[in-house]
Amino acid sequence: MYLDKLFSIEDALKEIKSNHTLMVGGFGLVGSPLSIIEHLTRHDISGLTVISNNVGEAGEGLGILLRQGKIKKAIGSYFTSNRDVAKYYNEGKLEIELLPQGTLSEAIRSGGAGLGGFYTKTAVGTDLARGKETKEINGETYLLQEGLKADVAIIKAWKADRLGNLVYYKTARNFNPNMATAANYVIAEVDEIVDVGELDPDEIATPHLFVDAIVKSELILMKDGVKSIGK
Amino acid sequence: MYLDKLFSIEDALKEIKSNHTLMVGGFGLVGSPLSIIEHLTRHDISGLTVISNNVGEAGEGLGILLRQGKIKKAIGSYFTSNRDVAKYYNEGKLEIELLPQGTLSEAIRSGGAGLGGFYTKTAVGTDLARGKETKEINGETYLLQEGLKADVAIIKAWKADRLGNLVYYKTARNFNPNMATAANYVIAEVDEIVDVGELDPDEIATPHLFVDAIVKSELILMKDGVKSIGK
Amino acid sequence: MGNKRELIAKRAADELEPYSFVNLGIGIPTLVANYIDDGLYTLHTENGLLGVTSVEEKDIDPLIVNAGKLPVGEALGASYFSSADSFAMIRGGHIDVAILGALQIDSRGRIANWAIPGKDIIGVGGAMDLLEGAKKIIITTNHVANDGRPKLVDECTFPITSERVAETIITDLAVFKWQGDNYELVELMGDSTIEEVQANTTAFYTISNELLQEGKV
Amino acid sequence: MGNKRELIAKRAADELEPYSFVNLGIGIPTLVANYIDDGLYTLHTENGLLGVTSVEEKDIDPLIVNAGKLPVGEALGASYFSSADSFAMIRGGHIDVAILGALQIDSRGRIANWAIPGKDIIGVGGAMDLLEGAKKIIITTNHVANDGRPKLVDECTFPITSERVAETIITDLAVFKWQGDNYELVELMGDSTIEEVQANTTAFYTISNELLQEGKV
Repeated sequence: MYLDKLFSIEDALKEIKSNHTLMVGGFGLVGSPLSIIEHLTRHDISGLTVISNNVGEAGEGLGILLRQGKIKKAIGSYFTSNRDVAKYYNEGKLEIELLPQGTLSEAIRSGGAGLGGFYTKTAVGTDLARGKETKEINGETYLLQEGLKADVAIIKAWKADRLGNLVYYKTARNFNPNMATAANYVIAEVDEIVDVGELDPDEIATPHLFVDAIVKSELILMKDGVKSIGK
Repeated sequence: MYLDKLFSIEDALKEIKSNHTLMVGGFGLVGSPLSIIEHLTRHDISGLTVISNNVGEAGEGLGILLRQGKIKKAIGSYFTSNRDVAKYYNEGKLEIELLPQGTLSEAIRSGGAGLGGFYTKTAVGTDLARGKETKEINGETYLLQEGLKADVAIIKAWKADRLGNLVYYKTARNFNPNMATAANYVIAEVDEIVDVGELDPDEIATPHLFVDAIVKSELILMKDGVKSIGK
Repeated sequence: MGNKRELIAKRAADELEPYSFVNLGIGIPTLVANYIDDGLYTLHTENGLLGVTSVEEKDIDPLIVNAGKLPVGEALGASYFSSADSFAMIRGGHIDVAILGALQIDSRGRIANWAIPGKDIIGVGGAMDLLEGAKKIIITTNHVANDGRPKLVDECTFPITSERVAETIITDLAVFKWQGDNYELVELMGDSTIEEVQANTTAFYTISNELLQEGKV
Repeated sequence: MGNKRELIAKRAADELEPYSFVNLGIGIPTLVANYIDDGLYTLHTENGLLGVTSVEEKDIDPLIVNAGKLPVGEALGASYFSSADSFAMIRGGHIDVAILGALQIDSRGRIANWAIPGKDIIGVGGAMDLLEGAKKIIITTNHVANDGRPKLVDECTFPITSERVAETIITDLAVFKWQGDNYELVELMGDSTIEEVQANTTAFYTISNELLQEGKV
């Protein structure tokens, strides 16, 4: 009687189009939707703006999309570990918007919460405050950060029920619940799908109204690297 | 080896002083720290600014503190159901700051998150926008709401471990987790205290760093009203 | 009287798209729940529950209430969240429809439903957030106030709740839809007549071609 | 070299008040964990865990990592949360101490620890938020850079991380405390001498009366 949101990765990916703004969950590879990203590398899509803490690693995860020339702009907090990012940036092939990590995650939350933006003290007086409006509030200087939104978010969760309620696993949670709120279309890659009613209503981290499609993981992060778990 | 945060209500109340700003959790009586409020009625404290969705009901909960003349100002979203509020306000005995409910809870979250404030479209063009700064962001008008903070928050949770980690029960959650983040001293009234390690780390709604004192409920809301459960 | 309210609620239920997320206000909107299929719609209450159902007296849990502080039940697949998270859902555009009551509706599509000057109503609750954030607004109300005065007026004399236009108005006499610049009368309720609507409405509105062609004017 | 780093970490651990909430940065700060008692301090990592412990190789869970993306363990009473919630804790003043590394520290108490002009470091991570939000900042660093140049300089030539002053600086040579207007040299580390400190520091600082009285100058 309910809308079944379980899709194949390929079917869900039809929502991602060239020139889209894409939010991608994960802190490095931890909590990153590795299977969806892997499928994306096989698609002829370009001009993406990617909002993600990192751009994967060099030649790994989102790093592959970068090498394929699919990413036009990256908005995130830490690109140092993927050396390609600096290379592409220096060659003028990639635009970068660097935000403090807390400003990044708060901007995503803010976009999802229908706010125009917020005032933070973080980065005031630094190079990352360039071009940002500032304001005195109760004698202290804050800078304005506008909310971020995306066309599509691809996120990773641990378990979903078929309605799309999600729970996360340990530090694989990170940006995922925030991104789930801030995109027009949300695809959640999950390791396990359970019956509706199995997740405790007090423990659901992402209520199903935020989620448009659930897909099953094909790749997972193990102690010794990323492994395929078949379909 | 850890700091035991379990206090008697009377001991925890020593942190509340005249002229304090006090956050009080609950939506009506649901999820309200009824036992702490009851003890507060016996203390000689005045000039309180209370941040709470309602001011209890006439002669119930916070409504008693109002009748005792302890409340100088109320910041909340819905005072209609306690008729005393309008009476005290009309007689000039009570200041009122009325905020839309979403602006109220977001302002509390914002205060707890160290933000100066946020831009919301809610209330733009209405009487509740009076005196508020507005700003155009991406062609739309938003108004600025500053964050709210308190000296002390008194909240209600379902279970706590002795470190102060909290989980909430159903719609008794409401403002409580937000208020837990926004006060200098946080007292959580709980129905059940469990051993450290019993609460699943992925399901803790309020991590213990937010909580200063845990007290045990003496009054709880039953189907047929508020009942004493003894000590 | 009860019958009229039920009629309005039933008509409002017909407006809902399957699988939508719906917030019901206090009063007539609450009755809409009686006319929708639990599996097809998900009800949200802004105090922090997605997946509201009705509850039988014997199953009442005093800690599960809706925004009107009335006991409700928990649907299969329901979830609970904080007030800040709940209003993030609302303002963020994640609620498809809010069905609300109104004291006045004016020619510009604006609603007044939170305060009456001179009356001791000091409360706004979630009304402004819902009017701002829900993708679609349906107003359900008696066509005239208790004192017989029109509720659809040229300009609200009560404080407005939002500058945002309410897309659909359903009263015991008629259904109006906002057409970009003004309301259009698109339907007569029960056996009401255009004359009745005209006599009890001071707001500007147009009449749909369909109604004109049906010769109801 | 390792010994110097351990010495700095051990000294930083002595600065911590029992029961405090501590965030450890990458590098020397991470080593501080080896010198504190799990039960007395609670470690926070900004990617979303309160209650970090060390983990043995056999118990590694690849989905439990710290901000340096290194495997960590989960303490009794730990909790996980989203990035937005984690930085709300930080900015909201709920973290008592952040122990961080630095590229430069200047006479005004400002830290540079996120970027080197001309080098391909395009990342800031949580450094600015921690410097802004933590109640107290302890900087642990080698006294001079790898090329032998002073790290404590009159004015940062690298981009600063915050305008906020770092209260305590612990190097392999000395400990400095901010005194409202400037740093004061309060302690010599190991067998270092005032002369060594002077030769390797271009930042302005005063010397504590205690050290002066001890005749170390």
